[in-house]
Amino acid sequence: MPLPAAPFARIYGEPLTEIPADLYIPPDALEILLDAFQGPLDLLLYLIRKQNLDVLDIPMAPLTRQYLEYVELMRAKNLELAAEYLVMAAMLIEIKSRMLLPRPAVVDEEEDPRAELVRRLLEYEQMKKAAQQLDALPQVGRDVLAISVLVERTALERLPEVHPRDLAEAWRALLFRARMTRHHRVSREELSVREHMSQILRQLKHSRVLEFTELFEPSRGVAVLVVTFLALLELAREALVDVTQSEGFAPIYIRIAYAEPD
Amino acid sequence: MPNPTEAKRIIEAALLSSQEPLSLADLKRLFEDQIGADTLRRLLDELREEWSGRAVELASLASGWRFQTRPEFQPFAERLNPDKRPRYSRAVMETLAIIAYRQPVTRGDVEDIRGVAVSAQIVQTLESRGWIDVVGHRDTPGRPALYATTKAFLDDLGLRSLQELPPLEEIARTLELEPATSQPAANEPAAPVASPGQ
Amino acid sequence: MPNPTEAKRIIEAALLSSQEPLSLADLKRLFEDQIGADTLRRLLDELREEWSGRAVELASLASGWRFQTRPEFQPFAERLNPDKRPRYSRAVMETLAIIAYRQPVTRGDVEDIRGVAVSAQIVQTLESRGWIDVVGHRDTPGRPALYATTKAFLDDLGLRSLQELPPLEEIARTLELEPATSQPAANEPAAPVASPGQ
Repeated sequence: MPLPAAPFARIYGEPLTEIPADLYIPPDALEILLDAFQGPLDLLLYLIRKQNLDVLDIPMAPLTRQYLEYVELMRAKNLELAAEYLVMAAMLIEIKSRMLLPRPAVVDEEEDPRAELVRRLLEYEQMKKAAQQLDALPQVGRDVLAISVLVERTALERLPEVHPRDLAEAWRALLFRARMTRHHRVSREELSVREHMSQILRQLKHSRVLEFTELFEPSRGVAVLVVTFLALLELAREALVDVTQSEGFAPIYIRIAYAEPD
Repeated sequence: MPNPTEAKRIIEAALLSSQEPLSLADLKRLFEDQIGADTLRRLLDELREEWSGRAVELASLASGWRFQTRPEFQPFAERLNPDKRPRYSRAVMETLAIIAYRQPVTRGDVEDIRGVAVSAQIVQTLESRGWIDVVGHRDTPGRPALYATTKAFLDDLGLRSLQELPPLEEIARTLELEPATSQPAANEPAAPVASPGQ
Repeated sequence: MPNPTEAKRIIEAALLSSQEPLSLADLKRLFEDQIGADTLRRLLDELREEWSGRAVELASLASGWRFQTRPEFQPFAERLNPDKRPRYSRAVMETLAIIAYRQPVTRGDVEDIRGVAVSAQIVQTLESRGWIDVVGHRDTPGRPALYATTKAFLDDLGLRSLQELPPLEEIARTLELEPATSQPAANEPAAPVASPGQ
């Protein structure tokens, strides 16, 4: 099965397709060539692919010869030969010699001396192609750029943000510490009353004395009227306001119990 | 040479992906000087117009053009990076909670509930924020100021009225403190009002 | 709570101003959990649609969403920044591929597959890029570190999960060797041998 010729290596980013068909390598190119191979498996794959050989059907004798010629070329050029190349040479020679030995007629296929080499070649070739495919994916920083627009920050003093639930949390912490649930149960209705207590006090702050009816805004509905009335009673109970009436059916006046002297 | 729409898309991408403002000279280089300064300026104006309704704007600065978020986006940016957000101390938050739920109250009331002294600074923090103010004085020795929460407090917390504060009954229930209240509370008057510190 | 259009503008600004992808959880925090995941996803889809004709796109990645330029914009980016973006060497890319497809693996595993020593520098290049990290140690002598790819690796390559990696080429499903018996005969039936890569 002929395999499509793929660029087997890149030199300085350029695909190296000009590898000579035979074993003659121009001396100047040899060093580059050695750099171009990732190792002995890569070199073996090149030799196999160059001759359109099926990895699964490696003729060991010529391949070993070719490989050793390469190694010899490298040695002659005094290139620093990585130990892996020599180990691979030894492995090839071993496989070749074992294949030349007479063997029993029935052979366990596991014992084919080439099997391990083929497994490694195929796995390496698969990963080599995967690496090329990964390299072809658009990469952030190389092929695409992440967007990062400046966040404009004002020079204003940053004030803490408070969420209503933070208040509830604070209250919860108080409860835990003081166990004051009995005295500080606050219902929604009561809260409304207390809100109106504050409002009445604010009104009195401005006018000191208010006529009873001035406190009420019938347009806001009966519920508000009732709550306002309850607020007034509570203010009186807590002695925060004085409620006075000179005689029956006379106007009722609300006065603040104590006013800060101006 | 790209048509005006394409050119605008390229300028947009260049400005969005650049950390620094881009000058007209930079933008010209983008098109290998095939587009003149006048055309570029017109395209930039159009681009700024296109971005006008958004939380990011195209700003023209001394050193060139750049995209930046509008000031209104800042609170959202801070939610994404909350570590930088200042927080109020527990003392401030508890004081605020007591004033919010129990108003009007004096500083003495707050101290009674918290069980510790409340510094003038805490009250002042809340006053200067505009969240509490003095609504009167209690007619007791010393005439202490009565504090209540303001409308600004409601606005800033996104509430329409105090009634929208988290209900406290539920808090008591989640703490399973309810049974402890039932017995002594039974003797109290029906009116669910109890003044603190009395 | 913002209306959908406002929400979309805020999401857009958040994504545009964040260099790292934002997760759904990040976006929820942006709205203080007032907008549900389904609504957010719909808004993100609309946003992606709005950006579809531009040189910048909204990408869905392993750790969330991020705006990035389309690859087609890169020639223009290079005109602005002419310095060549470095490519990783074959050694680095092969090491990365082995870690990506075979993870978790030790440096020794990578060396076995590549047939050469893998320098500490190669591993460090990938680690400092944030693309691989140590996820454990194999319980063998020396307790070698086990490497795996990170989310940043997927993000930076535009992937949502490892399943989106380019599929491995099946070089050969069955391994058939010429019988290795006495003669290099071609007529004998081929004996199947264990599949490669298993």
